[in-house]
Amino acid sequence: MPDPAADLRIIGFLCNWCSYGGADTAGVARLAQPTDLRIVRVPCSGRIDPLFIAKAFYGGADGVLVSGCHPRDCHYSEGNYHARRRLELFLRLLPALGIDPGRFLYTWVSASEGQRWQQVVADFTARVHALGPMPRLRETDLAAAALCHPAAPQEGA
Amino acid sequence: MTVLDLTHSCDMQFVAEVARESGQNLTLCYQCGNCTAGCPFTFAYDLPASSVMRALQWGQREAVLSCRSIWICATCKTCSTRCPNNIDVARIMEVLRQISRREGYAPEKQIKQFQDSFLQSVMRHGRVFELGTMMSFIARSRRLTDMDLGPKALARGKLFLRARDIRGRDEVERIFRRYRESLEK
Amino acid sequence: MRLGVFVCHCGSNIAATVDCAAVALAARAMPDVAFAADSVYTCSEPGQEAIVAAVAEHGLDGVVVASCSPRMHERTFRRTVARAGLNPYMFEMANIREHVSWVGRDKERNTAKATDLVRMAVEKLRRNRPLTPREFPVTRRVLVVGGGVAGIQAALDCADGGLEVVLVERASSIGGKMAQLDKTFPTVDCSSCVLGPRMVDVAQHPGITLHAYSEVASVSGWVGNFEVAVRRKATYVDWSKCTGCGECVKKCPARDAPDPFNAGLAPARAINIPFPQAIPKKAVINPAHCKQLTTGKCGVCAKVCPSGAIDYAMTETTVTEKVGAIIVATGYELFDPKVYGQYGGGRYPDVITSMQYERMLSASGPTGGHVLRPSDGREPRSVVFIQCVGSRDRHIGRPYCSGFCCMYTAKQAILTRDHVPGAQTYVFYMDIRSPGKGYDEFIRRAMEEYGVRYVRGRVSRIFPKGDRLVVRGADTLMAAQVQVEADLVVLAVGAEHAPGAHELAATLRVSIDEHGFFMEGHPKLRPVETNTAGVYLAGACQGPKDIPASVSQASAAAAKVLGLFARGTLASDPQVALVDPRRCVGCLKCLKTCPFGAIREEQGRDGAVRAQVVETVCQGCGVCCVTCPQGAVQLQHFTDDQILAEVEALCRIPLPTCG
Amino acid sequence: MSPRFAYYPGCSLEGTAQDYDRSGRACCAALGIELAEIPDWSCCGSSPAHAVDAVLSGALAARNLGLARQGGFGAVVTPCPNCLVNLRTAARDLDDPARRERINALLSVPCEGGLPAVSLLQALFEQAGPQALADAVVRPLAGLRVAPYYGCILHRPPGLMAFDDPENPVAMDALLEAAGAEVVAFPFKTECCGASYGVPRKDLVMELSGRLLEAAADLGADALAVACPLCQMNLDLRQDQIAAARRRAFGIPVFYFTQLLGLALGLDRADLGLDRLVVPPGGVLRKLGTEG
Ligand SMILES: Cc1cc2nc3c(=O)[nH]c(=O)nc-3n(C[C@H](O)[C@H](O)[C@H](O)COP(=O)(O)OP(=O)(O)OC[C@H]3O[C@@H](n4cnc5c(N)ncnc54)[C@H](O)[C@@H]3O)c2cc1C
Ligand SMILES: Cc1cc2nc3c(=O)[nH]c(=O)nc-3n(C[C@H](O)[C@H](O)[C@H](O)COP(=O)(O)OP(=O)(O)OC[C@H]3O[C@@H](n4cnc5c(N)ncnc54)[C@H](O)[C@@H]3O)c2cc1C
Ligand code: SF4
Ligand code: SF4
Ligand code: SF4
Ligand code: SF4
Ligand code: SF4
Ligand code: SF4
Ligand code: SF4
Ligand code: SF4
Repeated sequence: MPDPAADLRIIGFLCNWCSYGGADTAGVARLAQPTDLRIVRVPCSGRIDPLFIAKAFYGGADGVLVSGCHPRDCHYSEGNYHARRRLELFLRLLPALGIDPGRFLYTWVSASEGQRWQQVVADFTARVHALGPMPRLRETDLAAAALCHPAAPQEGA
Repeated sequence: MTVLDLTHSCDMQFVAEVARESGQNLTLCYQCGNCTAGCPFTFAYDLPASSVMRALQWGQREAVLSCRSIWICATCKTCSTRCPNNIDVARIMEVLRQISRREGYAPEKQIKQFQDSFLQSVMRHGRVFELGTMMSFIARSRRLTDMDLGPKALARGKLFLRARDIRGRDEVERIFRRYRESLEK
Repeated sequence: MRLGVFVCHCGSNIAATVDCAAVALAARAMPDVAFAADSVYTCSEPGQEAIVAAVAEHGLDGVVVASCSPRMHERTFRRTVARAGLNPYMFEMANIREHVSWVGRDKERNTAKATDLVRMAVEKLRRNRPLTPREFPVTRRVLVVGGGVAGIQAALDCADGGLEVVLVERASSIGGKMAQLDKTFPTVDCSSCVLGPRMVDVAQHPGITLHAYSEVASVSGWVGNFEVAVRRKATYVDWSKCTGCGECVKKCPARDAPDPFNAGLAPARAINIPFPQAIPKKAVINPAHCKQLTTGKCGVCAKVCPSGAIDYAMTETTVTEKVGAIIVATGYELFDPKVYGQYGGGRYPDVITSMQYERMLSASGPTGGHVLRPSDGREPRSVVFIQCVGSRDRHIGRPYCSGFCCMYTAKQAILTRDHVPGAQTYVFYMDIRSPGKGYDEFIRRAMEEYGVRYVRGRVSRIFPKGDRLVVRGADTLMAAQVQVEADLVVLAVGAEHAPGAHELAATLRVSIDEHGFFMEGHPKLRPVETNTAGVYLAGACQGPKDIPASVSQASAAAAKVLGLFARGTLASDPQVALVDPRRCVGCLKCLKTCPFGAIREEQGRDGAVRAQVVETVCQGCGVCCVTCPQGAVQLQHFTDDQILAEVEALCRIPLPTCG
Repeated sequence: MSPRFAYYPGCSLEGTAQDYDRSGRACCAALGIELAEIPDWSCCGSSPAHAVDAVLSGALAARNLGLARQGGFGAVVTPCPNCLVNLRTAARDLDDPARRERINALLSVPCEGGLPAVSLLQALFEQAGPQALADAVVRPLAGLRVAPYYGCILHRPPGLMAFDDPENPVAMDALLEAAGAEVVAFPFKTECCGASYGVPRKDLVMELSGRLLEAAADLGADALAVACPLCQMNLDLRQDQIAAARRRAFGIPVFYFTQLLGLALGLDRADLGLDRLVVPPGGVLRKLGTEG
């Protein structure tokens, strides 16, 4: 009997229109996936504050996956462009926060791409397992994480 | 015709073996018949290519391994080029031929004898010695063939009477030797 | 707060791989949970009644249902909790079917995951607040994009229902593919006799504004109030003057323009009216082929036009239309068989497409309804049809079935026998798909009464032999390689997405599937809706469809629009952003990032500038929330607190409150 | 700057197809394509090897790729389609670490990776091309009706060969046209001739090559142009056998396409090996105004 504790903590932030739908499509097609991932539904990838991700890591998440609509397909026209800009900046900051960038993935999956979703989950889960559980972060790292808030001076600078 | 007992005659291990060795997904075949339609050798086959595919899907090991078609197939790749499901049918035919040979089937004796003669020549000389291959084939098959061609070819300088070994002859022979050893392992 | 949790079995859909009772048991230990139970079919009537009863009995303030995707039943259960007397937003769903039971194989792990998802939902619900939608007025006009049979039907149904309709058609006439057809299955009645009068109705209906030779350039706004820019391409003919007399066409010396209406069977003039029944029946100049426009030397049409309609200086214009809903009916495109080199790939003149054959059969087509070989104009004695060309073929990236080609092939084979008595017809097929009413009988008639010879197998190649063509295929039922000598070969080409579908989808902010067809909201429950409120689908733009299915869907889409407009107002989604005036410092970063212009600058009584969200304009994307340095603007129902509560519910370590 | 290629003739080109070898080398030399024969090359295994085992076949071909790599070449040219398939397959396998390991286990000198291999036709088409050829033609093949026959595997499978159109190849057509010939729309350009079954199952070759000769004859072709030693042997050396089996006389000479190009380029007759053709080409040569 496998140990349920063997699942790592992977948190997914998915936009409601594309990727959440893609995950549903994968479900409807019964495309088997590892069980580690738990999904937080948000209206748009543009709603995702990098701080959510930093806090998730601080809270002990072993991996964080963000998935939104393909670049030109955003339900809200341009929310995913905002997301991309913020998250790319965030990705560059990860090492400074003491977080292996391999634990974070930002990708696009549309509502019809059930198979792609299955692949993304399988690949990312394997990647996180290869890295093992997340070492505990210090409060100072989190303070540094606050710097990656889009309203902080870095953005646009 | 007897009733084909699908419950007991379906050898799924065989299906898995062919799938693994060929790297092809056999369930993709939906029996459109394109391979049969395009194959230049269908006229000489006992099982058309699409029937080989179907029998294979049903794990009909004996029927597939003992058929002549898998030996006659010339790997012309017409089937693979046109299969709407991107199945490399020619590769499957090749794998079946290899398994069939391994397991001692040879419904097309002369084709096998010719292949053996050819490879023996390569092993001995490093390159094919055409006349030697022919002589060896005649010896194996006890069939005199193409006696009309010899003089024509000779007259035009297309045939050498003596083999010329390459320097790396031993290296080539060792390839064969190591291959045989790997089979024994 | 007192919360109730209901864990659904969905029959065995969930219960087979999730221990639902264990999830409910675990939920009972979660904070504020006053009641938790498992339930066999939560969305069924007894399932919903159990929720209503539990709310009353246990005095619940909110409900979590752990079941299928919220995309499936969130609305259903919001109505349920409303019936129980709660605010519909005091409800959360945990998706333990699509995201757990259907994708995980290990029951123990699935159960742990389902429990986590319930914990997340509970933590979020603890922070939910009642929300109330606002009413806003709608523009009771509808835009129909595409004037094929589906668009025509949708436009007429909407207009007959009392709505104003704007119909935008890319070509110079409405009618779509159906206008090109000779006769239609399964009745074999004349296509233009059926469609023609409907097209005239469109032209004459006072409620319909037709923009032909036009395209949708951009769309802004939202359900109830869209603003659409329609680009009217330059026709070089003033349509208000053109009477469609056709004098110009007769005299035009440029005779090598492409003629899409005749599927390339014959060339057209540079100035053209596509067919006699065109609506509108107006001339259009093809600027790439007109001698006047390319070389400046001609001007014949301007000289002969009795109405002085020709205008070589015309440029495109844009008109703006305000509408409350949009129906997409842009249809499909036919597969180009040139990629099949083995079928001649365009090299053999007597290998034609089904649409070319349709034009050949049509009395108004270039051959006047005579079946003649393009190569030598001879009547064929033997016609071979090949099905599934460009369909059900992964090799060329078209794995899907085009749905209508089996049927139209049977139709064309039958018509061949009518047009060329004594001609022999063959059909190579893999499967025959004829599930409609009277459809299979139709196929049988082709075989039994008309003697069409069906061969079960794909064709591998076609090659010329003398002036005939040899079609080499297989009859898999005989396990034989077969060949047929043909005078004419007709390729039953499949359907692919309409050109420009990707761009239109991006403009309308709706999704398309992997093959470029528009995505419906739900394949069973919302087949004519999209996931964008106020945008509907009709006809083959959603996937290959024959005429009966296209028309049904068009009427369904029209009914949806009529339903949407039934009351003069719509309720706005209350999941919108809200500015906390106490925290806002008036930097207006949010105003700059909002993609919908939903944020206004407001001067408060204290004179300070602050941001304010216009509730009916805000689409609830949440982009502004991440931008605000003060955390002053929050998306209701998706606040920072709520999202972080979900994250925290998953974490081993409590989250600090920094940032 | 002439590109320098490793040249892998393959066994037939030392035997029955010496005329292909000589005419091919001569054309390349005339068009500025430099070929250097791989020293001490060995047989690629041809079709019998892959009938037996993929790794054995891979190793036999890989030995030659290894030698070419040692010689510092960037690509291999081979006139024989069968060799080409084996070399290309081996090159692909050598780029896959797992398969490379299995192949190297059979080799005395391991081969660390693949090397691109192209057919002589592809080299002539891409390195020289129809225009350069047309410019160099001194004696156009005017009035000669040629049926171009590519054989089954020269362009197949398309994923592996990645050259020209697998259903309607045109490279040879273009070169022959550039040489001034009238190219017949030959419908069986890629149909199989019966391959190596001439010896063990002659009936197969009689049927398949028979169909080809009949089609060429029905189209009024003066000659066939081929790019494969096996095709040439089946159609030329066995033409009498086929004529007997099908009770129809053909008398159609079967040239290597390089022989025809060589004629147009005015190359030395001794280099073209026309005297090695079994079906006498005299009539055709007379038609060209150059006695045979
Ligand atoms: C050879 C053949 C024979 C057939 N025979 C039959 C038959 O006998 N019976 C039957 O039931 N079905 C038949 N069909 C199927 C039939 O054609 C379709 O069911 C029908 O045309 C679908 O209608 P539609 O309005 O959805 O699409 P279409 O007919 O494709 O109409 C779409 C319209 O939208 C326009 N458009 C596209 N994009 C845009 C844009 N971006 N902006 C503005 N306008 C745009 C197009 O110009 C076109 O006018 C046949 C199909 C073929 C190919
Ligand atoms: C075994 C099976 C499996 C299926 N699986 C699927 C599937 O997986 N997916 C899918 O899409 N489709 C499936 N279907 C098809 C599906 O059942 C039908 O598409 C669907 O039920 C049609 O819905 P309906 O409302 O038109 O008719 P029905 O479901 O038949 O409903 C008609 C209703 O009207 C009532 N009624 C009848 N006469 C009268 C009367 N005179 N007065 C008052 N009431 C009356 C009946 O009692 C009934 O409740 C399946 C069908 C079968 C048989
Ligand atoms: S062509 Fe492909 S799909 Fe068709 S029968 Fe052959 S193997 Fe099956
Ligand atoms: S590869 Fe074999 S089976 Fe396929 S078409 Fe050629 S001869 Fe037939
Ligand atoms: S609520 Fe969803 S999961 Fe439960 S029975 Fe209904 S459809 Fe199934
Ligand atoms: S443009 Fe003039 S000539 Fe042409 S159809 Fe219109 S009215 Fe007639
Ligand atoms: S001006 Fe152009 S459209 Fe008019 S008649 Fe001349 S070529 Fe035709
Ligand atoms: S409808 Fe018939 S012809 Fe068309 S793709 Fe489907 S099966 Fe093939
Ligand atoms: S970004 Fe925040 S602080 Fe700035 S105006 Fe908008 S709500 Fe106010
Ligand atoms: S959530 Fe914010 S950014 Fe999005 S539409 Fe509303 S106000 Fe604009």
